[in-house]
Order: sequence, then C-alpha cells, then structure tokens
Amino acid sequence: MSDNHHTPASEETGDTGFFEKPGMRKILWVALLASCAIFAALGIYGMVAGWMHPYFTLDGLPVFYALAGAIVAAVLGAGGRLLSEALTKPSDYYDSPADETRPDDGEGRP
Amino acid sequence: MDIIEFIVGRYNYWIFITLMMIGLYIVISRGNLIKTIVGLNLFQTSVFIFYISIGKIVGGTAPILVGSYKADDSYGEGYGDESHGAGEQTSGAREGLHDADGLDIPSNSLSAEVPAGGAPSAVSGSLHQMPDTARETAAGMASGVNATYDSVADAAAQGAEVIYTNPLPHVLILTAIVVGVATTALGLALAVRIREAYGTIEEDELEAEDHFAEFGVPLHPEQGQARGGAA
Amino acid sequence: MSDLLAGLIQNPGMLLIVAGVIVALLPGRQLRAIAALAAIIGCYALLASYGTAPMDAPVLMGESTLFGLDLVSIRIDRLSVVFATLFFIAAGLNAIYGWLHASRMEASMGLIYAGAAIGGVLAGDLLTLFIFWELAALSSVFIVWGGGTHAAFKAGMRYLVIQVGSGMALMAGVALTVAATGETAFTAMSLTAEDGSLNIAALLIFIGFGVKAGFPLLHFWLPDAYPRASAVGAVMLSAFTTKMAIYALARGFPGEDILMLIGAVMAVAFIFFGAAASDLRRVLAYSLNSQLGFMVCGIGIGSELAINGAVAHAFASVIYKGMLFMAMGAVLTRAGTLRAAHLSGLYRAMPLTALVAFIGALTITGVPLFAGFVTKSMTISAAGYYEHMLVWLALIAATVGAVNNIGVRIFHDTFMGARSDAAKVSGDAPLPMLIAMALAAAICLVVGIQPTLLWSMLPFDYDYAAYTMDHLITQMQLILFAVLLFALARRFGLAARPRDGVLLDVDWLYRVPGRIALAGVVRGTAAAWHRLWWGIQAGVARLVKGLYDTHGPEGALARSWPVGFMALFTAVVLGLMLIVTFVAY
Amino acid sequence: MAIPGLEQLPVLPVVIPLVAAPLTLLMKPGRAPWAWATLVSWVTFVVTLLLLEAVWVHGPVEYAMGGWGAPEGMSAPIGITYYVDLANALVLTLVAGIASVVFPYAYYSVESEIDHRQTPAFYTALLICFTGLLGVTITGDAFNVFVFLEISSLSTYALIAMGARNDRRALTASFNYLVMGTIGATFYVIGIGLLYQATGTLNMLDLHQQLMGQSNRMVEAGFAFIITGIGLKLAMVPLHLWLPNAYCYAPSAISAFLAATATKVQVYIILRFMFSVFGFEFAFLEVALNAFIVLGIVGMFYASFVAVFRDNVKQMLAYSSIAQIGYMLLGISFGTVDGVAASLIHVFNHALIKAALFMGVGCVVLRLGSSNFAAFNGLAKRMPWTAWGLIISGLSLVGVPLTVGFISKWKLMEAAFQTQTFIPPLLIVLLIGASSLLAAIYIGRLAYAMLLQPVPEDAEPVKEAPHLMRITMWIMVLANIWFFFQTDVTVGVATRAAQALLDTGLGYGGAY
Repeated sequence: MSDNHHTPASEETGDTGFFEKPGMRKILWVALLASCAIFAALGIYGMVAGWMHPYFTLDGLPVFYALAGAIVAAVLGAGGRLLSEALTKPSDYYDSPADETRPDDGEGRP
Repeated sequence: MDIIEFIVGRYNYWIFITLMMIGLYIVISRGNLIKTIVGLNLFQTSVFIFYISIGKIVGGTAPILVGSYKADDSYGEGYGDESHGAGEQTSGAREGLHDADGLDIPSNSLSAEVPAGGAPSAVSGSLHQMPDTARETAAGMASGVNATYDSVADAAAQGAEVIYTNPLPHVLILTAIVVGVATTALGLALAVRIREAYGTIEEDELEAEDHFAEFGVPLHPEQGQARGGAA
Repeated sequence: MSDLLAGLIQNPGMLLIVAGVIVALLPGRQLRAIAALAAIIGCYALLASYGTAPMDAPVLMGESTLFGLDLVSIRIDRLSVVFATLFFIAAGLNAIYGWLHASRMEASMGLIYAGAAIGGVLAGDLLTLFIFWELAALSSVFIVWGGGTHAAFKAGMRYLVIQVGSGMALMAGVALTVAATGETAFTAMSLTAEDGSLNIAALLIFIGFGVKAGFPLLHFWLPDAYPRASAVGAVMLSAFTTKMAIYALARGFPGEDILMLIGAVMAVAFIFFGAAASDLRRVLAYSLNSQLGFMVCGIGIGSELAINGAVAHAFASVIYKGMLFMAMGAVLTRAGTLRAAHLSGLYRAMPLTALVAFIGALTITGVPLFAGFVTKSMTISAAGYYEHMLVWLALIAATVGAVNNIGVRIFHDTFMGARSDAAKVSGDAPLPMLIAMALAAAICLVVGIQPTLLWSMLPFDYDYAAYTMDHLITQMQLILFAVLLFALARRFGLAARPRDGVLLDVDWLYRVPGRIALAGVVRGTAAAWHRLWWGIQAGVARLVKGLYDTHGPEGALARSWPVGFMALFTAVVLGLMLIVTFVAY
Repeated sequence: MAIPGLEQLPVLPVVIPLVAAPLTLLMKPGRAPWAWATLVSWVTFVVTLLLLEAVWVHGPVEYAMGGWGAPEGMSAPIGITYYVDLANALVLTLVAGIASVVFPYAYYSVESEIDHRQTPAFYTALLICFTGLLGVTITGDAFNVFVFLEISSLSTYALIAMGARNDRRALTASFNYLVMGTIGATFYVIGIGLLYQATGTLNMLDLHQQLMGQSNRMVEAGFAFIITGIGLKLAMVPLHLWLPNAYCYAPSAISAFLAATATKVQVYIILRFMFSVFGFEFAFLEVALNAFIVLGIVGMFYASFVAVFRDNVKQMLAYSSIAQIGYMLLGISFGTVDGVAASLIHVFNHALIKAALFMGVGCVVLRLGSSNFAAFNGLAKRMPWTAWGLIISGLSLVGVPLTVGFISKWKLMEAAFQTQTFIPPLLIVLLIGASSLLAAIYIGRLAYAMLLQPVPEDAEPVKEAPHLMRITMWIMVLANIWFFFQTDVTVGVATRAAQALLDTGLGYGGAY
C-alpha cells in the first residue's frame, strides 16, 4: 500500500526503504486482500452461526460493514477532494507568509 | 396680554438666557483661546445675574433687623438660632418663592407692585409675603422655651413688616464669582503656557500640530500647505 | 481570609495552578520540568486521598460562601474523578514531552491550564466551575501565543475572544439561574422548562459548553488555533479544553436529545474538513472535533452505557490524540514543517515516531487490542441498542473518516513512501518526547487489552463485553474495506493529497466579509460623523453670517478643534434633556 | 450623633488636607512635600475608616458646620451640614485609600516628570484636589458640592498641565478640560439655583422633603441642568471628549489618582441627586433612567472599540475608563437596590483596577519614557514585576474570577436579571458580556506585547521600577485579589448603602 503517485517533493531513485522494496509491496497487498476476504467470509459465516446481533435490519446484511466501509471511504475521498478544491485558498489568503515565520526569541527553539 | 405679561414679567430670565447663549456660542465658535475664555466668562456672568435676580425684590432692604429690638443680652443667641435666618429660609422663602396661582416659573418680583407702606400684598409673589407665618413660627418657638424669646418674637413680627431681600443667593454667587475669577486666571495662565509651547493660541493650528504629533501626518494637507504648513 | 480560599485550596487543581506560578519563577528547563512533574504527582496523590464515590452519593468538600452564594469547591464522584485522573495523566505526559522543549511560558501556563481543567471537573457548583472555566481559557491563550509567530498571535486573539465569549455565556446563564432560583449547584439541567418553554438560563450555559466542545459552527477556533501553537503547546491544547466541556455536558445535560443530532453532525462533517486540510495538525484538529462528536452523541443518548462510552472515549481520546499531536510535534521539531505537501517517507529517519503514529492510527480507527476499539464500541452499541439509527450511521461513517484522516493522511502519507526533501532530517524524536509517546502508546494498549481497568473507573457499573465475535468482525470489516478502497484509489491514481494552502471554515465569515463590514461601518460612521459636525458648523455659521454681516471668513467653518465641538455637544445634550423633560409627560 | 469622643470626626477628612495644603507650599522642594502629603493622606485614610466604621455601627452621621444646625422644631439646618451615610462613607474611604497608596507612589514619578522646583506646588495642588474630592463626597449641602467640585477641578487642571514637561499636549488637554469642566460646573450651579428658587433650601435632605410632589417646569429644568453638568464631569458618553487626553498627558501619578477617584466621586453625586434628592416621586426620573441605560450601553461599546485601536496604553486605559463608566450608569439605570449596589461595587472595584493599571504604566513611563505600545514589547523580561502587575489588574478589568472585576460584573448581571426595563434583561446581560470581550481584546493585546513580543534588539537594559513604586503598585494589585475573597467590605457595605440611598428616595421596592 505504499504506492504514491503524488509525492510532491523530489522522488529519489535508489533511496528505497524497507517498505519500498517490490517484494515487500507485494506482501502488503496480499495481506490486505487476504484479511479483507477472511473477515468478509467470517461475517457471512457469523450470520449463519448466530454470532451476529444486528441492531437494525440494515446491518443484518451479511457484508453490510464491508460495504459501508467501502462506500463511506469512496464518498469521503471524493468529498474531501471537492471540499479541498472548493475551499482551499493560497497560504497568504488571511495572513502574509511572513506571519508564519517565527522570530528568534533567543530561546533557541525550533 | 397674558403672554406679554408672562414674557415681560420674566425679563430677568430672558437676559440670563440670552447672555448664556451668547457666551456658549462664543465658546463654540471662536478659535482663539483668549476669546474662548471671554465667552466662558460671559457664560458664567449670566449665571451670576440669574442668581442675583432671583434674590432681589424692588423695595427690599438688606436683611438687618429693623425696629425696636431691645433684648440686647440675648441678641446673638436669638439671631443665630432662629428668628431671622431660619424663619426666612425655611418657611418664608420656600412657600413664597413658589407662585400661588400655579404658574411654573415664578415671575420676578422686580416687576411686581410693592405697596408703599411696606405691608406685603397677599397676591404678589414675593419672597416675603408671609408675615403671618413668620410671626406664628417665631411665636410658636418662643412660647414655652424661654420668656426672653418673647422679645425675639416681637422683633420678628416687626421685621416681617419690612421687605427684605433674600441675601442667600447673593452670598452664594459671591462664592461662584471667586471661583469664576480663579478659573479665568488659570485659563489665561494656560493660554500663556500654550503660547510658549506652541507659538500660537489659534485652536485650528494647535489641533493641526497635535494631530501631526499623534499620527505623523498633517490634519488637512491642502490647508496645511495653504497656510504655510502649520505642522 | 475567607473560607472561600480555604475551600479552593483543597482542590488539587488549585494547587496545581499555584505550582504553575512557582514553576514560572524557576530557572532552567530541566528544573522546571522536574518541579512540574513533582507537582502533578503530588496533586494526584491529594486527589487519590479523597477516594471516590458513587454518582448518586457524591462527597462534597470545601464548602464556602461568596456574597451569599453557596460554593462547593470539590465534588468527588465517579464522573469527576475519572476526568480528573485523566487530566493528571495528560498533564504528566505533557510535562515529560516538553522536558527539553517547553518554554518558560509553556511550562508554567501548561500547569495552570491543567490545574484549571482539573479544578473545573472537580467543581461542585456553577460558580466554581466558571472560575476554572475562565482560568482554563486564559491560560491556554498563552499556549497558543507560544507558537511565537504573528499568525499565532492573531489566532490567539481570535481564540481568546471565543473562549472568553464562552465564559460570558456561561456566566450569564449562571447569573440567570441564580437570579431565578438562588441555587448554584451544578446538576443536570434541561433545555426546556417544566411548562415546555425554552429554559434561557440552561440554553446560555449550553452554548457556553458548546463553544468549548466544538459544536458545529461554534468550532472554528479549534482548527484555527491548535495548529498555530508550538510542538509542545499543541499537545497541551488537545487534552484539556474540549474534554472539560465534554465533562460539563455529561454532568449538565445527559440525555438531552438535541445533543445526538449535534454529535452526529460533528462526527460526520469534520471528517470531510479533515480530509481536505493540508496542515497535518489541522487534520488532527478536525479529527479531534469529529471524535468529540462520538462523545456528544453518547451524552445525548444518555443511557448508562452511553455515558460510560462517552467518558471512556474521552479518556482514550485524550491519550491517543495527545499521542498523535506528540508525533506531529516531533516531526515539526525535526523537519520544521507540517505541510502535508512537503512531507513523505519520514519513517527512515524517524522510525520510532512512525511506529507511534501507526499505533495512534490503529487506536483511533478502532482496531481490536487498542483502546479505541473498546471505547468506540460502547457508544456505537448504545446508539444501536436504543435504536438511534442516524446516530449509529454517523458514528460508523466517522470511524471510516478516522481511517482516512489518521491512517492514510497522518501515518501513511507522512511516514511512508518516497523520501521528500523536508523529510531528510537528522534523527528520531528527542528522548523525552519518545518516552512520553511510548507511555501514551502503552496506555492505549493496556486499555485495549484489559478494558476492565478503565471500566472500573467509569461513572456507572455496567457490564459490557467489548470482545465479542460480532464486534470484532464488523469493526474489522469496516476498517479493512475502507483501507482497501483507499489503497486501490492510490494505486490507480484516483486520490491525491489535498491542495496546499489554507482551508476556509466558518471563520471565513468574520475574517473576510466581517472584517470588511466592520471597516466599512467604522469608516462610514467616521465620515457621517464628520459630515454631520461640519454640516452643523456650516449651518450655524451660515445662519450667523446671514444675521450679522460682521462675521468674517475665519469663523466657524474652518475649525474643528474639540473644545467647540464638546461645548456644542454639551449644549445639544442639555437641550435634548430639557426638551425631553418638558415633553415627557 | 452619639459617638463619644468623635464628635468632630466628620469634618476632619476635609479639614486635615485643606490645612495641610498651604503648609506644603512652604517646604523645600524634594522629599519633604512628598512625605508630608503622604502622611496627610494616611491620617485622612484612618479618619475615613473610623468614619465608615462609625456609620456602619451607628447609622448616618450629621455634622453641622460651626454649630449652625437645625434649631429645635425645625427640620432644616441653617448652615452647611455634612451628612455621611454608608454611600458616601464608602466613597470617602475609597478616595482616601487610593490617595494613601498613590501619594507614596508619586515620589519617583514626580521627580522624573516634573520640574524639581515645582514639587511643593505639585503636592499642594494634589492635596487641594484631594480635599475637593472628599468635600464633594461628604457634604450634605448642594451648593457646597459646587464649591468643592470647583476646588478639585481647578487643582486638577493645574496638575494635568504639569505634564507639559513631558508632552506639551498636556497644556491643550488641560485647557479643554478647563473649558468643559467650567461649563459643566456652571450648568450645575444653574440647576441648583432653579431648585433653590423652587424650594428655598440647599440642604440635600431638606431638598428632598420640599421637592416631594413638586413636579413643575422649574424643578425639571433644574434636574436637566444638574444631570447634564455632572454628566459632563463624569465623562458620560457624549460628553466624554475631554477625558482621554487629560488622563493621557497628565503626569503618571495624577493619571492614576484621577482615574481611580475623580469620576467615581461624580458617580456618587449622580446617585445622590437622582435617588436622595429627587427620588422616585419625581416623575422624570424614569425618563432619565431609561436614557442612562442607552448611554451606558453605547458608552460600553463605543469606548471599548476605540480602546482596542489605540496605540498609546494610557489613552487605551482612558477610553476603557469611559467604557467602565457605562457599566456604572447601567447599574444606576436599573433603579433598584441591586442595581445601585452593583454600581457602587463597580465604583470601588474599578478604582482599584484603574489605579493599579495606571500605576503600572507610570512605572513604564519612568523607566522607558513612553507609554506607547512599542515600549511594552517584551516588558515581562525587562520589568517582570510591573508587567505581571499590569496583567493581573488587566485580568481584573476583563472580569476574570479571583479578581474584583468578576464581582462587579457578576453583581451587575444579577441586578440586570431582576429588573424590568424597556430592554430585555437578557439582552443587557449579553451586551455586558460582549463588551467584556472587547476588554479582553485590548488587555490581551497588552499582555501579548509584554509577554511574547521580543525585546527590541537595540534596547538598552532597564532596571525595574524603584521599590517604592513597585510595592505601592502591588498593594493595589493584591487589593484586586483580596477584595474578591473579602466581599463583606464591598458587597456588604454597597448593598446597605444602596438601600440607604433608595430608602431616603422612598424608592425601595417597586416604585419604579
């Protein structure tokens, strides 16, 4: 899950960390997909085995939570993007950029 | 006719108001500090006139006991305690000042007719129209207190037949005049100091300089230049 | 001196405030930090000596009177004790975290701030609550200002106004309550009076609480101020103010129906803002606000389980949110920036901080074995049991929001991926910061694994089993599929980081059109004023000129020095007075 | 009065400083006049405390000047009387108390701001001003009020003008004040003249007896003149323009003394006239009270807004004073015991607050020569005692709990809720809260400058203010905290004083 098309700063070749190795990325993907499948299956089995105690009819659906997770994630991704497009202004919109810099107060702080 | 009487009868008020307004207007409109003080003086003077006029009646005399007053030994006591000051200030003045016929602003007794014999007229709104009250008061106090007060009551009764001018407003205004003098002196002294510090006593120039000192920009740029830049 | 002081000084919070003043006078950061930690432990020992008491039989201490009103400095019951304990833990973690980096101001004000929060939750009456409420507001302003930039100053000013405004609403409500009933006791209130009309006093108090609890539309100070503070300051800010408000709501308005709606809106709305924000601490601030929605919902439901859930979640939230702010603070300390656009791949240089951020993400999203799982389940279950379906849906959505905002944005985008320029930093977080983060992470794990430890402290005895199969399965489904979707979106280039810049919020309303309007009104008034005055002068002058030709041109037109102005004004006032007098009746 | 051995007590607060003042003029410039003035203020303070205690225990005290009291069988006294009830005993104690702290404070400040040779004259004027303020408060004679008013005003003009050595604008400020003050006082005299014409008496209590039921044009005009005149001296909002410059350019010690006492005494006079002299039978009172609500609220906001944008701290505080007068007017305007008590409490508390603040600014002016905001940058590092004193008293101004400002605000809100006016009480309370926010902004601005702004790089190192100034300032700062815990003195006395005021006006209860 470390694919990143939008790393804004300089991409450096040859600086691949532990998680950037191709083998590692594959393992991560497999693990993610496998655990998704396992918990979806467990959910369906749980329905049959009587583990689940749905509060409403809605969450009586076998993979309701899986669907909910995916749908909300999609809505959130799109919504966040739209909101960002609509409401983000340049950094100097309210304050001048100089306001963000910190005068050295002699305490040697970052 | 009533209106004319109303207006004429209160001419002292009109003088006072006119003078006051002139004084206030000078304070408002003059740009020169000395002239402002002149206006202030005029304004204060109008109040002096107001006070003096409310205490004065034509034919009234200074508040000194007239007539046969014999009890010399008890003079100071009697005078100081009640017969004159108290009687006049509390009962006579209070009721007398307020017109019996319910007019809001009493017309001044300067214009009222004062009988020649000194016997006060019952209808004239003067300060001392209530001899009966005074006599009663004095007598009432005297009885049962001390026999020597009989003479005091007697004197008060006689005094009540004389018309006195109420001295209190005059005394008060003497104080106010002193205060006025002090104010004028201080105001003029300040004007001198301002002249030393600023080189001018014209208010708009002073304002321009103060404005410049506070904000660092001329108050009226175009005017400032036209006048050669007061700032 | 009066018994009021004697009463107040028994309150551990008050003692901590005194300690804060003393710490301000000590030289050297280390000494200040040691003294602060000692004070925190000492005051906690005092609190612990008071023990605890059940909800329906609180122990009251430090009773006194202030101009005839009864004050109770300390009320010990399980609700107040759990919050006070939580604040002591948070204060201790803050002291350790800022061991090397807290300025004198932050060290001292941090203690006063913590003390005010502790005093506030222990307060037994509304006036004492107000006293600490204001102290918390004022001390925290200095922490915002501790950010040191001019932007921090301005944000601090806005924060000050809104916080003092919250205090004023509270004070007005309390004054009204006292005027109406003569009672000052802080007990459960209702927004509707007995005859069904609106209870204004309670409403004012509610608004006062609501501002600090970050109710929607009243929340804007939170994402505005927190990101401006210093690394140490933001951690302090994240712990106290909002949770103190949650306590106050739990005490004053349990089961108030409107809270469910408010909480649901909070939980959902702010995850979108969090997704759109570019400054990472701003993301955290919105996420915090969304988590507050959980607690507000729980209080709104008002059942024993729901209140327990809200309190438990407040407890967990302080710890893990503090931990995340600590991690971001460490990044700020090392990398000097928190703009999402400039950071990625930090795990190489700061592996331990990355691990902490990962644990934080696991906790906040509610992965089993971490504190968030047990505390969130309680509120969600309560919503389900009492069939508040909208609330329940909102809380589920908020959980997914946490996956995106914390799991993806804070952890993945910042620490994973290729290394950006800004991420080329010299080393991991300084040792005291790491210790504080490790302690917080440990608490998250302990509570997650052994939840009964926390439950024994909660207000009500309620036997709740978190680790059941259906909880585990549903929660894991929710998180894993959300993660899957985000991963796929990244894989296929459908998702991008938010644009760099400032994200507009409600505060835009007063920062832009509000400011323009204010400036316009001021300028307009000044112009109208000037015109009026000159008009009067000109009018008078013309009149006089008409009457007397003697009036020269140097007259009234040319001047505006105040003497004349004032004198005229006096005359006008007198005239008005006289007219009104004569016409009045 | 039946207090053995203390028959002459009521006259002493006026006589002691009055006699002491001319003696000061004869002293050598320097330490002697200052020490003498301080001693006098302390003695006077003790006397006023005794008087307060006597009034608290025995009830109102009357003292006939020269023995010219009311003769037997007569209600009204012949001469001037001093009449002390709790309301003016409280204000007297306040004025003398502030003086006894500010006078010692003044030494270094005066040495640096005023020509050394002028110091005897300065302390003479100061003592005369002190006399005048005490006299205005203590007297029971309406004309005597005018005399003392002018005594204090004239010396105040001179004192303000002495600030000219630092900034020549003190002269124009003083001149403005002189013109306006004279107009105000003259209005007052006219009003008294009209009342005298209507009643024939000048004694306040007797005036009330005579005015009962009288409601005619003359009395109304008198009322209008008196309220406008005192309103001007009080800096009630449209008539406040003289105040900011006067407080700003006066010598620091004078700013502190005047801000804490002068307007407070005027508030007392307004109270005395509205409730004791005119009383609730006077139909026009209600109109005036309604006007006060509006003026009070307008003042609270207008002046606070101006204060936020001022770049000179002294001016900022002066405008803040005008705003605080708005609170006092608001309390009066409720026309209830609680409202008047709240007003009196705020009179007392605000005096403590403003004295401390102006004293702090005086320390800064002494060391840094300026009261502009720029001088306050980083002050907490350069002059920590002064800076923290300013912050604590600033918090008190905002109305933060644990300081007296909170008591004022609380009492005012409580009173507002128990009143029916044409503005809903809730709105009034919210407005009080909103204007506190403005106070929070300007105090916050000051606090930020002092605590978090860096010290200017080219700044020379400065010492803290002299011990004497710091100690006296901190006495005031600690008083701000002390009187939060010790509310018996303020709330207790003020409530009983308000009851007394309204009882004489027969307005206690629901006449309004």
